[in-house]
Amino acid sequence: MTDTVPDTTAPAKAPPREALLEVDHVTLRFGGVVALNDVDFTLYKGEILGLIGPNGAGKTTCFNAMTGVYTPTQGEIRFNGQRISGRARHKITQMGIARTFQNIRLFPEMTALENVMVGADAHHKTSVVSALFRLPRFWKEERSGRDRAHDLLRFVGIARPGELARNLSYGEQRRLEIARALATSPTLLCLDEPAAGFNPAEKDSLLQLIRKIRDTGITVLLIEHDMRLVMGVTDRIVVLEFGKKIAEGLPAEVRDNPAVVAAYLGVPTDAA
Amino acid sequence: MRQKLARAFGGIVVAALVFGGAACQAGEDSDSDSGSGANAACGLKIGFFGALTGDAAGLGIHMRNGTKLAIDQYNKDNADCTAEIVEYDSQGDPAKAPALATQAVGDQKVIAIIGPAFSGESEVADPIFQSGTLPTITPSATRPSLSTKGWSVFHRGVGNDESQGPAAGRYIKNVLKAEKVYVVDDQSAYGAGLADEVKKVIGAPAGEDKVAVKQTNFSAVVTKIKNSGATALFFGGYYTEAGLLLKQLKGAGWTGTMIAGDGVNDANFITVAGQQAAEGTILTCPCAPATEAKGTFVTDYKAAFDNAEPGTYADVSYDITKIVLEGLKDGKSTRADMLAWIKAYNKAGQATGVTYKFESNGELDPTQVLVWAFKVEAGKVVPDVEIPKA
Amino acid sequence: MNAHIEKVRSRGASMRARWDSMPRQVRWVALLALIVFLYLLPNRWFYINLWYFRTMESDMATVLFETAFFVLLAVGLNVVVGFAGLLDLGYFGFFAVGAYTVALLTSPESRFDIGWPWLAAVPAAVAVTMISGVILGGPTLRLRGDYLAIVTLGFAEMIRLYASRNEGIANGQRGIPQIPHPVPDVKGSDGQSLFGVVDARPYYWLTLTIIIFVILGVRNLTRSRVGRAWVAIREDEDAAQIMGVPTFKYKLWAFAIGAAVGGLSGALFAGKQSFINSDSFQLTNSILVLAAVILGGAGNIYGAVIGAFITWYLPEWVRGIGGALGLEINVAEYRILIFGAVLIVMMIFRPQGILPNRRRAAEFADRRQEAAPTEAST
Amino acid sequence: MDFDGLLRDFPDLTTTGLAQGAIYALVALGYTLVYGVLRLINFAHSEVFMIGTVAALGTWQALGYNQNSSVGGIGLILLLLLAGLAAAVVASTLTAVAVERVAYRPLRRRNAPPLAFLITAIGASFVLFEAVGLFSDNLHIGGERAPFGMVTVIKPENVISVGGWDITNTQILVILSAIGMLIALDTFVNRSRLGRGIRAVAQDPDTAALMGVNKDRVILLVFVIGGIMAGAAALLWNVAYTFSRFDVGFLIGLKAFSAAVLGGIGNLRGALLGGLLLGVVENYAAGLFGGDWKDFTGFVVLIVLLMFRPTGLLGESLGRARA
Repeated sequence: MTDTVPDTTAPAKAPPREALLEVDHVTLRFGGVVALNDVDFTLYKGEILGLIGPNGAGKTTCFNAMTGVYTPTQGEIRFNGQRISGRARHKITQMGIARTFQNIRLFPEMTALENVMVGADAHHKTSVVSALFRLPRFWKEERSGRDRAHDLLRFVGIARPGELARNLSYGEQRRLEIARALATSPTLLCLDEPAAGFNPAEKDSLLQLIRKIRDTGITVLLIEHDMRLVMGVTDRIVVLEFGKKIAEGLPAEVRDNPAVVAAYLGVPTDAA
Repeated sequence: MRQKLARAFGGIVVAALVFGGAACQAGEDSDSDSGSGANAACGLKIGFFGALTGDAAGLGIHMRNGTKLAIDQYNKDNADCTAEIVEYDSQGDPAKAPALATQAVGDQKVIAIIGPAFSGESEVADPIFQSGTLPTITPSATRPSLSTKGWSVFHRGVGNDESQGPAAGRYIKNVLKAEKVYVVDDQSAYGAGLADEVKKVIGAPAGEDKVAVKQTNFSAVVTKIKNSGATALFFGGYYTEAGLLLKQLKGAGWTGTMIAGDGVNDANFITVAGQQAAEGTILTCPCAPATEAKGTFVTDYKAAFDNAEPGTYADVSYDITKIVLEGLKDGKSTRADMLAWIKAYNKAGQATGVTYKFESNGELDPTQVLVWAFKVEAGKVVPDVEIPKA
Repeated sequence: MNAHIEKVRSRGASMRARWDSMPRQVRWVALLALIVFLYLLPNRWFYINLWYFRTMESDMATVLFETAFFVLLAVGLNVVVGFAGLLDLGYFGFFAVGAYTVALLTSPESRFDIGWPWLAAVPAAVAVTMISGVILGGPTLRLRGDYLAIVTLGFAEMIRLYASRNEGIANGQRGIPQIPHPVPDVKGSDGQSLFGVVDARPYYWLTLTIIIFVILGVRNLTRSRVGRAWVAIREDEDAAQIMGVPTFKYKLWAFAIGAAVGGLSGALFAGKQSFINSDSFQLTNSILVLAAVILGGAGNIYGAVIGAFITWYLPEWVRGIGGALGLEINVAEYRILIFGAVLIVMMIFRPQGILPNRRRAAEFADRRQEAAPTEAST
Repeated sequence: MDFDGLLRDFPDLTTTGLAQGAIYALVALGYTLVYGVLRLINFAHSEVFMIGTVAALGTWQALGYNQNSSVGGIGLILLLLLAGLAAAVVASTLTAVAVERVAYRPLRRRNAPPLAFLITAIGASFVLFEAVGLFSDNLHIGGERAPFGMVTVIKPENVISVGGWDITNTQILVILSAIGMLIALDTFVNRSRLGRGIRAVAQDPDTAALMGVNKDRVILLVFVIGGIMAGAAALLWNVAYTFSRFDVGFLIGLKAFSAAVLGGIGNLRGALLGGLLLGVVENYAAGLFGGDWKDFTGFVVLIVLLMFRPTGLLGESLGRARA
């Protein structure tokens, strides 16, 4: 449903690829604090983009602006050529942007399956009346939503769909968030530090999962601290520092960029 | 440790309930065949229907006490053939009334009801009493329309709003000769009813306002009364709000006279207002002064209830309970007989001095309704003057 | 202490597991037996055998009817508080709106004096309460939880304060008499109208039937997209919205549905009572319904039913306990004190309520599939 | 509508409204403090206030002063005020602490959901006011469920009279005391070490615990302060209105809670502002529309204000505003 015509107004300097999300010279101020300063980059369909930077660089702020939580003070963010800011957040989700949270925000008293079904409901049309009287549409959507939720749980590797979310292990909760986000049928999946608190083995399987997601045709935006993970999975990387973009390019380029080395790699990596 | 105790306690309670329940069953069975005496009807129950808990309990408890006193005295004199009080605590809430009224109707031993105390609950409960032909005498529900609904079981032991209100108005106009009168009511059916009747008599008041039952801060209305220059205030409502309003008025320097109805004619009024503030307040009551009729009621009441002053309608409850008790003494053991007894009754009550003679619609015979004005003097309510009929 | 609670909890859990694992037929039979029991309950020949469970000093059938409309209220409020997590402290306001709508439309003594039959006024009452829910909810549902609490409380108080005015259309404490009983044409065996003054049983049966339908409806909703949206909002409103839930719309629905059920309950009350005045809509009642829902277990329909049953029936039952135990003291006077203490003790021992809300979406389909992925994932 | 009356009575309505509002504010502080720290509407706080009024009244009666006594001499007045204050503060504080211990702490230990606290609070409230209602005659403060009259400690007298504007000594006492107590409390919370602990727990209980703040002690402290403020409010109430009853807390509690929300719940200065504002607005409404619209208008103002300022007049400052 978000199959809009490819954006023809994409910046000229862009490679001949289809832009999915454009962050167009965005500045964001909170009172006197400048959280984002003229940040400008583009996300292309089918890629995995890493957004990195030291603590407080504005990664999550940028991320929140991209998912519609904050409205930019200047500049704008376009998704498939449509402005994001000013739309209700659930509309943005229906446009095809899904996200996970840095600090897990599942619905703890719902089962794993129900958590995912909430995501799947984003595109359902069952009204209160048809739910009340169990009209055919209810059954159809309920069944398809349930099947889809089971598929997604299997996809991310959660074996207990009937378990309450709060009883799942930490790793399962992180993966459940991804499944829930995928259930909204996004074209863009934004992952906010999905590997936080993971051990190396878990990180590896997460890496596999992110690739698998990309292989289904979903564009992925990844915010991550763990450089190994970022370098291993992303196609391109954008680096922020103090709310400004200081570098953009292929992982190898970014790694060798002296500004990045100074700003980011010089800083001891986060304990997380 | 604690949970053990709790569990043990729970166990005891449950066991007590089980055995208590069983015992009660047994008790009920043996009770039922203890039969009637020679002349008097024995072992029957008189229901008291009114608020004993909740917001309105302050009024209800005194009426219950009046009824209880009458029954206790009867039982002392007739130890071999007693009557019993059953309390139906409606909390003054019409919503609670049907279950209790239906229960009373279903209990054949209940021969008459003293109550329902308020007009609202009467609207709901009286049709139920009517269907069980269970006679009622209310000591305090004064809404005039209650007697127009064709309930043969309905009797009212006091004059309704239409007797007391105009009398209070006449007192203000003819005795006090107050020029500027402020009228305040508490928006209750009783208070507003009285205030409306008063306004009809005195004409346009200097000002009027409304307060709410349970209101405690009357600063706004105090300001208005004070600045209106009124020399008299009629308050339609009950004693607590009256006492508070008067005290705050006097505190603000108002020097006029308050006139209020029998809902304020309660010892608690002086408690709330304090002697100094209450001094000179005029209280009307569709009853005769104690010195003329009350006999030993006040002293008996105080002796029975921890030296408490009998509150509003305690005397009425006492007297109308006596009507029923006399019927029992006379052997009226069925509701129909009791109803006929009440309808034919014609005697003066000991506590109120009112002659209880009911018209066919259940109203007190209007010629019997006397309205007296009382005055607060040195912390006591003393008779002032009988207010002549129009 | 805590170990004990864990034990209680696990006992509850194992009982539930046992119930869940029973064959479907057994569960249906048990449920059916319960429903039959409930329909039989107000008959004197039946409840007289329940010795100490029945009410001693108030009419059992009437108390059951009152309990039933209170249960209906709790089921409605449970949608708002239990499922959608919206703290509504003024739910009784909707009850009042429903009751007054019926009274105004039906009573010949109301200011409108249009004299509709009760049955026609019920849908109108439900519609009016639903609309009032939307009018109240529209501007205020964007407020955060605790602010919503005071707004709803204020709403209920405003309704009551307005109803207390003698000049208002609600007639104040003088009230509105002569509200017709439901369906006067349906006659009982004695030729009198089935819905009469004294016998509360028909009203109870009617209310019980309505409760069953409302529970079925609410259950359908909660086991659908709508219910998932409500619970998601309750658990984390921001996350729910980001997952595509139109939160405001569903909160408004919850509010409107809750209001409609409250109005329905009020309409039943007015039809039985045939007289209503401002005394019946005290703020305490709103708080009692809320207590019922939380006591039973917010978010669990059957919890709300049990909580409401306890909240209404227990004080009525306590009335008669003094006599039943042969005690001299008048227990009835202490019943509110006792009820308050019971609330504290219950919440300390079962903070989640008597029947904690369980997300029971683990229905058969899930259980079937639960085994499958383990094979698949290896 | 009575505009002329409102204009005529405007000065008096203002001062009496402020005096009433000052008492709302002191009670509101209890709601706001507990809310700021625990995110909990302490429904039993109205009863904490009520117990304070009853305790002061009982003390005065024990000293031999009842509603019919007249009090003269500054020394006696001070004695009665101090004795009443001590009794009210001690009783209110003990009640507040008891409520915390019996109704809240066990639930906190069990990580009960917030709604459970609401219910125990309601339960505690029922128990407290029913107990006073039922046993007041045994306590020799008045009949069962009866209203309690009491001694007029300070006879109201006009001390300032400008034109038609009379201000009485009791009004000045009530308003100044309330403002004084608020300033003291504000200073305490913002300046002292214990106050920092309160703010720390209000902002982030978990971090505060990590930083060595004893959460249980802070919570206890908050209930103690709330109790002291309610006790002080109870004394002022007794002085200004010379009346109590077992259910007197209910309405004041409702108003005080509204005032706390109006000012921004969790915000101490907001409680004062909200209280005073509610007091005068109600009085103006009573003057303009009549007494039957007094409470109604109070709620209308509250609801309308919340629509435009969803976190109250001054916002929430004790704790951070939640997202």
